[in-house]
Amino acid sequence: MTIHVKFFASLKDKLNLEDTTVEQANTAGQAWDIATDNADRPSNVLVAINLEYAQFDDTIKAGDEVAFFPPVTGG
Amino acid sequence: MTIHVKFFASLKDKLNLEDTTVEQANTAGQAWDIATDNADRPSNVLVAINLEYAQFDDTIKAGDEVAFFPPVTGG
Amino acid sequence: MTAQIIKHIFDPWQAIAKHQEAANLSQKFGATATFVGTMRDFNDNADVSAMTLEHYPAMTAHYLEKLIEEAKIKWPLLDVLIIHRVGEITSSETIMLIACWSAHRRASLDACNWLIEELKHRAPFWKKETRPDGERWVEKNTDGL
Amino acid sequence: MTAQIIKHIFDPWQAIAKHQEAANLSQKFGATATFVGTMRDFNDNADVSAMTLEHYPAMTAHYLEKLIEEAKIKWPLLDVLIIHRVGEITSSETIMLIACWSAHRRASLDACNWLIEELKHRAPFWKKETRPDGERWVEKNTDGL
Repeated sequence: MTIHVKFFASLKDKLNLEDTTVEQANTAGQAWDIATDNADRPSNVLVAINLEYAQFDDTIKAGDEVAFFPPVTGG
Repeated sequence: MTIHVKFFASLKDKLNLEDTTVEQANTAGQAWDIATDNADRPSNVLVAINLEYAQFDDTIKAGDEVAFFPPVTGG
Repeated sequence: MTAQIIKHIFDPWQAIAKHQEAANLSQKFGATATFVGTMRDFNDNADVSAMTLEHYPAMTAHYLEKLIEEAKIKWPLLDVLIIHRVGEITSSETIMLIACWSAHRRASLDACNWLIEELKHRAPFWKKETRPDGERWVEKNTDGL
Repeated sequence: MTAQIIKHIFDPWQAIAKHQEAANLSQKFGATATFVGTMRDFNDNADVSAMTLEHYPAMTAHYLEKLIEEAKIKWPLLDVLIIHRVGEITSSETIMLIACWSAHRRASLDACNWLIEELKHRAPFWKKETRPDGERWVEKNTDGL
């Protein structure tokens, strides 16, 4: 299985990660751990699965897109 | 003493009165009675004395401008 | 801070843009909230082709200024523009606009919202509608729903 | 109902006027409420000369559409326009606009107010400010006060 993983904004800069893929992740949290090589997860990190806000322990399946980003600041 | 009395909108049409003056009125209500020749006062009539909302029993003095009008409908 | 009562047709978006430019607010304001009221061709289930807006000139001007002053006390506003038509108005013409400028969004949004309700309830304007069966004074404002 | 994410500078009042004309809403709408957010040259007590707005293209487009759909369920809206900039923005440029059209005032006012707060809290955009001491990501949105 392949999961697409994206990072945005300050998180992208801090982790020096933007687009990557992981294999064998069952939850968004596992995708974070694998993609970031077990980096600490800041408490305010948000996660989206397939363009919808989700939780870190939500399950993911092959082909899903998981995104991690800091609080949004548009408008 | 001279009190200036004005009527607006549907009240002006109904009473066929627009600008007039009355003498010897001590309150806005008396100005109504004299100016309209004791016409019935619809329950929703508003009154302003010198451009400020007022009550019918508020006192008036020489030179005051008293206006009577229906509920406002601008905006 | 400006309140205008006008008899001629006007474009609300041009009026806002022009006022904003003239007011030289650049780089100070971060938020603009506006409300524009437009003449519809029906009201209260009847066709309305035109209307006439009557006002009490001295009191109307006084009340628009008073509302702006009260809004400035309640919120940190950088500028306010109110323009209200009087006289003959035909379908799809702009009746009035309120625009509020502030540094942050809540002041402009809350003030604009407050100003339209206060204007509706306190500013002396009266609408007379032209309907197929003749002219009719609007008896009271709706609750906006 | 339109949501646009754009990279170029735009005039919010012209955009609203143009959209309104193209939407052919004439004689149906009686109320238009708008909110425009503009880049200020200071934030959080520091000089900010420019900023970069990053977004998550697919999710941002999805969320703007979703917010409009939710607003349409909550209020009887005739039309909604949202335009939001991304990329480089300099001082006094428009960042975003929301415009809501309805028959009566409360729907447009309440929807506009709701949409700006929801957009601020849910739409994936991130601001990076250029300050005298370098670039800095804005950590969280203010409460608008």
